[in-house]
Amino acid sequence: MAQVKKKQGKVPGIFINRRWCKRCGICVELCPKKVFTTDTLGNPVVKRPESCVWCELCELRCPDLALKLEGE
Amino acid sequence: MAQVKKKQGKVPGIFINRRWCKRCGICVELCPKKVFTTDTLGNPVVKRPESCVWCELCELRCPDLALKLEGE
Amino acid sequence: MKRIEIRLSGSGGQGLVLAGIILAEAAVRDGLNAVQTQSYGPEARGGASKSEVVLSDLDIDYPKVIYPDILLAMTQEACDRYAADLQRDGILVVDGRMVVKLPAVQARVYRPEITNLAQERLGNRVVANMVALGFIVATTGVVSIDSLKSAVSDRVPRGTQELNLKAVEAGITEAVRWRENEREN
Amino acid sequence: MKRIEIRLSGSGGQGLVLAGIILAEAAVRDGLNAVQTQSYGPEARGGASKSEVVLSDLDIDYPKVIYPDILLAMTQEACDRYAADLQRDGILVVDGRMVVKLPAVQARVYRPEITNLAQERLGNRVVANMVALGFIVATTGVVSIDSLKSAVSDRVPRGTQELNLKAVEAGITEAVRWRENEREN
Amino acid sequence: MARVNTRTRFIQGNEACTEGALAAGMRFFAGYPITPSTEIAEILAERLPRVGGTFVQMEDEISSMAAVIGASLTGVKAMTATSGPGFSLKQENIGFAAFTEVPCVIVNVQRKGPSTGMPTSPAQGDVMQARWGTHGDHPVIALTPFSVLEAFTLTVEAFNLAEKYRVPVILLMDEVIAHMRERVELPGPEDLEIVDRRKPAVKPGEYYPYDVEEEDGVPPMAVFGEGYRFHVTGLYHDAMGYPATGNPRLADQLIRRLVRKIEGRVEELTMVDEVQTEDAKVVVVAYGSVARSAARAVRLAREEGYRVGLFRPKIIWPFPAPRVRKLAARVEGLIVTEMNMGQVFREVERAVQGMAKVDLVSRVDGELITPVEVLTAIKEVY
Amino acid sequence: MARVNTRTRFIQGNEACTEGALAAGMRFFAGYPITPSTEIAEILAERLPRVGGTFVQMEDEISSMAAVIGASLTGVKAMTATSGPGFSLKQENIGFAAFTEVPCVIVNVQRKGPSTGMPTSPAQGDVMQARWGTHGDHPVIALTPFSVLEAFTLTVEAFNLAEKYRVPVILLMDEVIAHMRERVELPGPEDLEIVDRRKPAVKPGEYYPYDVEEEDGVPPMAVFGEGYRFHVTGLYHDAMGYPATGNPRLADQLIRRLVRKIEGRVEELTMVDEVQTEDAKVVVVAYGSVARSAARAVRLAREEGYRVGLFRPKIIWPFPAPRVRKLAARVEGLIVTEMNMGQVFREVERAVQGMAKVDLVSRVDGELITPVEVLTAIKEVY
Amino acid sequence: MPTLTRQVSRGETGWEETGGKPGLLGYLRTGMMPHLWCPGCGHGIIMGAFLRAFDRLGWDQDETIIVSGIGCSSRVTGYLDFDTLHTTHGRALAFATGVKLANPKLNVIVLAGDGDLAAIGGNHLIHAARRNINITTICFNNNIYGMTSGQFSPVSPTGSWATTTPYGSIDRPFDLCELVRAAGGTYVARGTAYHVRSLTGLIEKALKHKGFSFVEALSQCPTYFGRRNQLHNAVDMLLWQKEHAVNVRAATRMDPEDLRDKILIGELYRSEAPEYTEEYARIREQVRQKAREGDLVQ
Amino acid sequence: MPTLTRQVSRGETGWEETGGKPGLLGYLRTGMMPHLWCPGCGHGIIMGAFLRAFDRLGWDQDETIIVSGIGCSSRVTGYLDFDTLHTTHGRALAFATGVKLANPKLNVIVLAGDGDLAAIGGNHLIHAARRNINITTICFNNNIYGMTSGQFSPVSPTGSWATTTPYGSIDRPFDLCELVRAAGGTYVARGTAYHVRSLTGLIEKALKHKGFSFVEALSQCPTYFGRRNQLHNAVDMLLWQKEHAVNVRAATRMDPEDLRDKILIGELYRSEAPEYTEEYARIREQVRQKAREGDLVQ
Ligand SMILES: Cc1ncc(C[n+]2csc(CCOP(=O)(O)OP(=O)(O)O)c2C)c(N)n1
Ligand SMILES: Cc1ncc(C[n+]2csc(CCOP(=O)(O)OP(=O)(O)O)c2C)c(N)n1
Ligand code: SF4
Ligand code: SF4
Ligand code: SF4
Ligand code: SF4
Ligand code: SF4
Ligand code: SF4
Ligand SMILES: [Mg+2]
Ligand SMILES: [Mg+2]
Repeated sequence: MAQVKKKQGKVPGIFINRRWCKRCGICVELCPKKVFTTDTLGNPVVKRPESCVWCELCELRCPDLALKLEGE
Repeated sequence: MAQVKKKQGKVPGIFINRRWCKRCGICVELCPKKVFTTDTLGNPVVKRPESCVWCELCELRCPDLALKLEGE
Repeated sequence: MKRIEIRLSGSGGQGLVLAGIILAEAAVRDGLNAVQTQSYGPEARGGASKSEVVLSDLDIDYPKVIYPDILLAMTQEACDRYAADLQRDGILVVDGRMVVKLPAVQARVYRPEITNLAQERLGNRVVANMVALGFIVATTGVVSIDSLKSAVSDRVPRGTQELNLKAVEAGITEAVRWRENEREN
Repeated sequence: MKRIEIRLSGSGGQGLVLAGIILAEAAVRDGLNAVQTQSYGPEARGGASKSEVVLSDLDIDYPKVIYPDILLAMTQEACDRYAADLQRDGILVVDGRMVVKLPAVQARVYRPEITNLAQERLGNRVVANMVALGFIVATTGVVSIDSLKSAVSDRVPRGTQELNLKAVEAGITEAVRWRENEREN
Repeated sequence: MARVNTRTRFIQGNEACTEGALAAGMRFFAGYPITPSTEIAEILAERLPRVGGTFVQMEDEISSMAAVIGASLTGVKAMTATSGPGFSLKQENIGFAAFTEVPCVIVNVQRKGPSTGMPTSPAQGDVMQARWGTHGDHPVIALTPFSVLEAFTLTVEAFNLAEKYRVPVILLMDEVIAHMRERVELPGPEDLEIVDRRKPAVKPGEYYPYDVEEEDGVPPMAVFGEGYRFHVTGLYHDAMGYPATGNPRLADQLIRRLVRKIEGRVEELTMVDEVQTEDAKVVVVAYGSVARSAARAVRLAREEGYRVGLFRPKIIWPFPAPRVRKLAARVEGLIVTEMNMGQVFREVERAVQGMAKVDLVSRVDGELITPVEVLTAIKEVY
Repeated sequence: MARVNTRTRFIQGNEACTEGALAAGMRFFAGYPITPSTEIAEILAERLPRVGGTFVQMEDEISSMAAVIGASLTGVKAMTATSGPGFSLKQENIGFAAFTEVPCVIVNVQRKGPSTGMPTSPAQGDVMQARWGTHGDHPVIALTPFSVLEAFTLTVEAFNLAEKYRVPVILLMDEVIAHMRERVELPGPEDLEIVDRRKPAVKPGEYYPYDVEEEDGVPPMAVFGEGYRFHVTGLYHDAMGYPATGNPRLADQLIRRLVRKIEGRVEELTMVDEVQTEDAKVVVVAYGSVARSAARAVRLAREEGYRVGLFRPKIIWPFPAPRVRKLAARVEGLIVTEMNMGQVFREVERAVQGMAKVDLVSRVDGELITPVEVLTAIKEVY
Repeated sequence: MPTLTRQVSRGETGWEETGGKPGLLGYLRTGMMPHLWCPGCGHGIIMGAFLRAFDRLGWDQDETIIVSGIGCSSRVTGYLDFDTLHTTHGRALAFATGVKLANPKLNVIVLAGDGDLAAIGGNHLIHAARRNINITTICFNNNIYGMTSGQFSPVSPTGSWATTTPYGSIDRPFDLCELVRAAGGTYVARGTAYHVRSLTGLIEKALKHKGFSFVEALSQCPTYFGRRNQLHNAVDMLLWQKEHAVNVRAATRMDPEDLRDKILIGELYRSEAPEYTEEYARIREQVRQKAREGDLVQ
Repeated sequence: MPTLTRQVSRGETGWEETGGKPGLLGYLRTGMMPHLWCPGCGHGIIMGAFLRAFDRLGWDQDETIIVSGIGCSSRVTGYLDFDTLHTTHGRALAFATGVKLANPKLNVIVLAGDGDLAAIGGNHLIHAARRNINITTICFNNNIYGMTSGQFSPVSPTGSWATTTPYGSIDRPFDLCELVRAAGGTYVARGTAYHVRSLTGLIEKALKHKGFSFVEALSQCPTYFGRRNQLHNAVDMLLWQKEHAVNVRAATRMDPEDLRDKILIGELYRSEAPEYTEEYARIREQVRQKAREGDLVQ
């Protein structure tokens, strides 16, 4: 997936829709940069957005379409 | 079908069961040695048994199991 | 015209269903009501076959033939099976070669060698059904010969019209021959 | 013993069906008649879930619960939906953390933090159902604690007996705590 | 070719059925061959592409029924034809069509069952199956022609009812009618009333596919591909068409509306031909080809002075019970004649409620009941 | 394991059904999963190999039914289980089994239809389908349990009747009974009468597979692989089992024997539980899970002084019409309660012939009818 | 062979007069002969090939069950003096699966048509192949629905004429052998009525093969396929087979261009894989073993 | 997009609070979200991949019909803001065939499960492939019947555990891609939920392909398949996919031994063949042309 590059060094907005998210942990566990962590209830929390390489995999792999990357 | 040889030059008995035969003409037309002919009603008739090479194809191909070769 | 019941019987492949349809269609051309039915062998092919036609100038309710006024039997089997149903003083037409044992019925019996005629005069036994039609119509007058011919032209496969019409003619000729023979007797 | 109706409600995946079965089986061990039923979400998983138990020493005809004597509500949704059905002066057990808005019912209400207890004392919220069972049985005495425990041992998957029994114990302990609190009030 | 221009035709019931379907606007046929219905498929294979329609021979009857429903959802009038074994296989999807209110016509040319039975012999053994063949309560309309002409007119009617009420309509023919050739004068387009399903009057955003505003209980139906973006499901559904399986109240409303939509119209839907029943002491109830024998028997009996009449339902489902009941109130006996072990007989018995004697003349040997058999029964009962 | 040794069990209706089947000697199960019948397959997948039997999950319901018939022909007692949509699909082959007289048991756990409907909700909407689901007249037996214990005993009975009469027997459960867990004392082998099909007493050369010498109309049945070399066909057949489609007389004999074999035994086959009907003015007719609500309502009504009773058929087909008729002669009203739009209601109406008033309490929203609903109806009718 | 006696005694076979007597008589319900197939129908040739192959194996007729569906071809079960099962259309393999599973000791053979096996019955075909259950299936492939008078089937060639393709078929045909192989079948072969001797050999191998074996036997239907497709009689159709069939071994040496309108015959695929009823027997044994061990422990 | 408005107005989507808004919202009936699939269920990932592929093509949502069968996966039609048809179990392709034939201008897409398409629906799958009708089918393959709580499916690996294989499955699985290819499909590909990006590309190509296209999308059912097969959650299952999937191009360079327990992903087969509805249109045109000529002659 070489074509995916961090977009001009910018930090993306990572939005999680709590009403849709089912706390499956996929985004948390499979983010190559460990950008997420979980709170005590298991909700994904964006911890290190600055590490994000904007590979988009968290968004693409979220089974609930509950995660969205945004940036200018 | 090289293995099929005329059995010791003997003339086979070629029996046709008229109750089963439906006069399809397969034995007549496909006998390599033109052993059969038809009567006016279309029944197969054994005409040249002496030409028979005992290839058995008439028996094997008769759709009505109405034809039987026999010989000692 | 009162109700007339006609049964054409023989074996599968003799084209009796088509013959029945043509006969009925000819009647329709004559302005009659007509119903044609058939019974297949169990497997829709082979075996015994019969085709039935009911004609009337009134509405036709029950569509089947019970006591035929006219019975055609193209095989011995058909003749054995159906001859007893024949309406008293009805007309029985059998293929004179195929039906060797004639039943004891009170009917006018005709024995033209239908299949043979087809084979010999037309060179094709397949048109025996048309020979039979020509014979029956010419003998009984149930429908007009004109209507019969135009029904034949319409129903038989393209390219075979001529052959079939000739077969009808052969049947008519044979009927005339029989009639003359009758007179002579 | 007259007919007692118990409803365990919450959401799919909380193991309430199993809890109902165990409760009913405990009753059978006590020599009672018991019937357990459940209603699935539309898809046999997820969504609202309820498990119902009817106990009696007579034959049980109608198998469903209409006005529960005992209602367990593990979620706010379940509580909102079912609290109104509660038998007057019945017993309502809710998960104290999950159910924040208590309905106005004339009932004895208990609010143990069931899921929390499971997570904290047993390290696994999956056994919240067993905590709830322990609590309910200890509080209401509908079945004997011995029967409950042996039913638990029998029905839970091999290898998890210990964990589940501990969870039951935790529920019992919590019930005792509540009883003592009640006395103090 | 010439024949197409004239109205007088000498054709089979099966062929008349295809003519009726085409006249009604049917433009999609999916089927799987089976005796004695096959001619319908064969004729339509030839005719449909000529009129811009579609014929497809599917891999089986289940998929034929499915394809018909799919096609109907695109706004095309669609039909299938089969016989007993195939009719059994179509049942699950007939239930789907009934439940999702997709109009379509299923022709079942009845042959002698059960199972493979006697494929070329006539019967009327699928009457009850037409009503109860699929699981769960559901609405059904079934019509049954007694002549080649009716094979035409009732096929048109089948489409009209299907479109009007958004319901699968079954044309219950029997082998006699299907294969019998008869002189008919086919009505021309100007003599036919053709009904098309009501489309939504609203724009896509405002369309509730299963919302019944009209009094008739039949919601308007949008067409796939026109922007309505609606959902069709065999689950219990709400007015939006979305699954609502957790909602007993909606479930109750939906199924009762569906059944009422048809059963509630039994009087209006009653299509019966009554002949000489006014003064009759005994009335023969008959349908399909048997009605022809019955008609003859009644005529013969009248000639002999018996006061008998003929009651011939053209619609079998919903069964015209009210009309039968009315009749029962004024006659002494009813004789039901049918080529089965007594299926319409049961309905008549139920309708009559003991008010008149009900007898059965049944034949189950694959042969048409004869006029004499009916006549004999009339004389016995009289 | 321990539980197997003791008779007191706390089990589901579905599980009791598997226990009954195993106790009856069932050793072959073919099925396809469907809610709410799936537990039957799941349990048997585990149990059957332990007893030397065979479980197979087929590719669909059609093949499951086919495999069951194939297995039964090898002399093994065989069964399948399904629910509405699958039951619709099995119909063609159920007809084959009925016509070829191959004993087998079909469990249909009724859920709310039509179509996919409400898969987890109970209903009794397949009663008529059980009788009329396949094309052509044919014999059918259907039993309907009202408790977990009866799910056991009636499954045993289903096999016994299937074997005795060489007929497919349908066990019509409903979701409530199937999923309900209840304390039961399962009868042991010594308490059960197990019937096995009668084998031919003659040698292969002398065996006529469809020749009925016995008065009961049930021919003895040979086993595939034992040298009898017999033919089984869904075509009309003669005593030898060979196709006889051209023979109306044989066809008539065969189908009438098959139907009479079962319908002619309606009195003998009547299995009804009557409670307090002797002095009743009004009787509630109920079956399956609804009978539990009805039983309670009757008890409550009696407590309030109403003379009411309960009539609970355990056999639905052949419908115990003679018994209902007898009852109707001495009561004023009958109330049929069922989770459908009135299917047994129709049969009761027909049986009663106007002798008593017949009312219907029906619920079609996927919920069990409550005792109060029945009680209210009793009071209204009384 | 009392059954046979009974059969023969139902009527004369016609052989009495001739003095000859085919060796296959013992496998036939002679009372049902002559069969109902049309003159020249290839189904009779394939039935003969099957019986000769069976005969060569010397298997016990009484332990062999023959199952068919519905169609002209499927009528074959009526003629064969075995335990025979003539089922519903398309379901032969599903019935056969029940027979085989319930009594794996029986030889189970399915004989049915292309419509039966590949149209309505396609799913049972691929699933039987997938399971690799020890059933031999012979497809009587005449490229048409014969019984219902000539509609196209899923193996009718594109462009061919049938009553439901009045303008020539636009459907693409299955390669049934490919399909069965892809589904999991472990013996796959194709033969023709013309090449009846090799067909017999292929059937024999298929019968011997353990697992799901499939032989596509090209048949001819002069009545419906031939008539509409310029093949005027059975002989023409057999000659067509002769011209279009190429042995799979010969084909390897041929120019692909020359193979374009050809049909490969011979053994097309063969492999070994666990057989379904044996696997089930293994499960049964394993469970019982465990139960026995469990008993010891307790 | 009024339908959408209506959907959203049925309840808040949850996105309002976040400030974000996924580009796919316009394709969703947001009122039906969150969907009913379990946490971590792969079906949602595949649905997302489908929507992104569809979005890239820029096709008209209003001219696209989505058809499903019955199963967890088949519930997908309820979430998608298209004309959608949730049919009977196994029959999605048969319904879809009717839709496509009756109006070939519509894009017709079938989304369904392995049980739906390969067990009860297997026949419709191979026949749709045979016809090469222009329908794209995406199989949500989780190797299990999810909706009915975990029975094995015809693609469950031999030896795997399910409620109806308490002793491990003895059934051999289909290679669905092989099957569809052998049946006549002209575009065949396989992807996984893990490799979602490449899956999206495969779906896009499948949609663009003219003829029958099939994408087997490996999904995960943590609730039933995972739990019984030592894959404890969705993440474990995705990692299993990662480890076992090999791109078909990479595979050509690998040792066959190393490929033994691997699953090939990528575009597996592609060919050109006449498309069914186009062929039918041709017939229709030809017939009308003839009729016109006939008119002139008369
Ligand atoms: C469920 C069902 N559908 C359709 C039929 C009608 N039918 C009988 S045989 C047949 C096709 C037979 O074709 P094939 O299997 O190729 O056999 P053939 O006659 O060509 O030998 C059909 C469609 C039926 N009997 N049952
Ligand atoms: C005719 C019929 N048989 C069986 C069922 C029960 N059923 C519903 S979904 C399903 C299997 C679903 O499996 P799959 O297609 O793989 O979808 P998944 O749930 O795994 O996504 C079954 C057997 C049904 N609804 N209809
Ligand atoms: S885009 Fe990639 S790197 Fe960034 S958070 Fe998502 S998965 Fe992690
Ligand atoms: S992948 Fe999606 S559903 Fe799963 S935890 Fe992350 S945001 Fe929630
Ligand atoms: S055995 Fe061969 S050569 Fe002899 S008659 Fe038969 S076909 Fe001709
Ligand atoms: S091949 Fe057989 S049926 Fe045909 S003509 Fe010769 S003997 Fe008669
Ligand atoms: S119709 Fe064709 S397949 Fe059937 S028997 Fe005749 S030739 Fe054979
Ligand atoms: S049961 Fe399995 S397939 Fe169904 S929603 Fe849950 S995880 Fe997905
Ligand atoms: Mg064929
Ligand atoms: Mg699945």
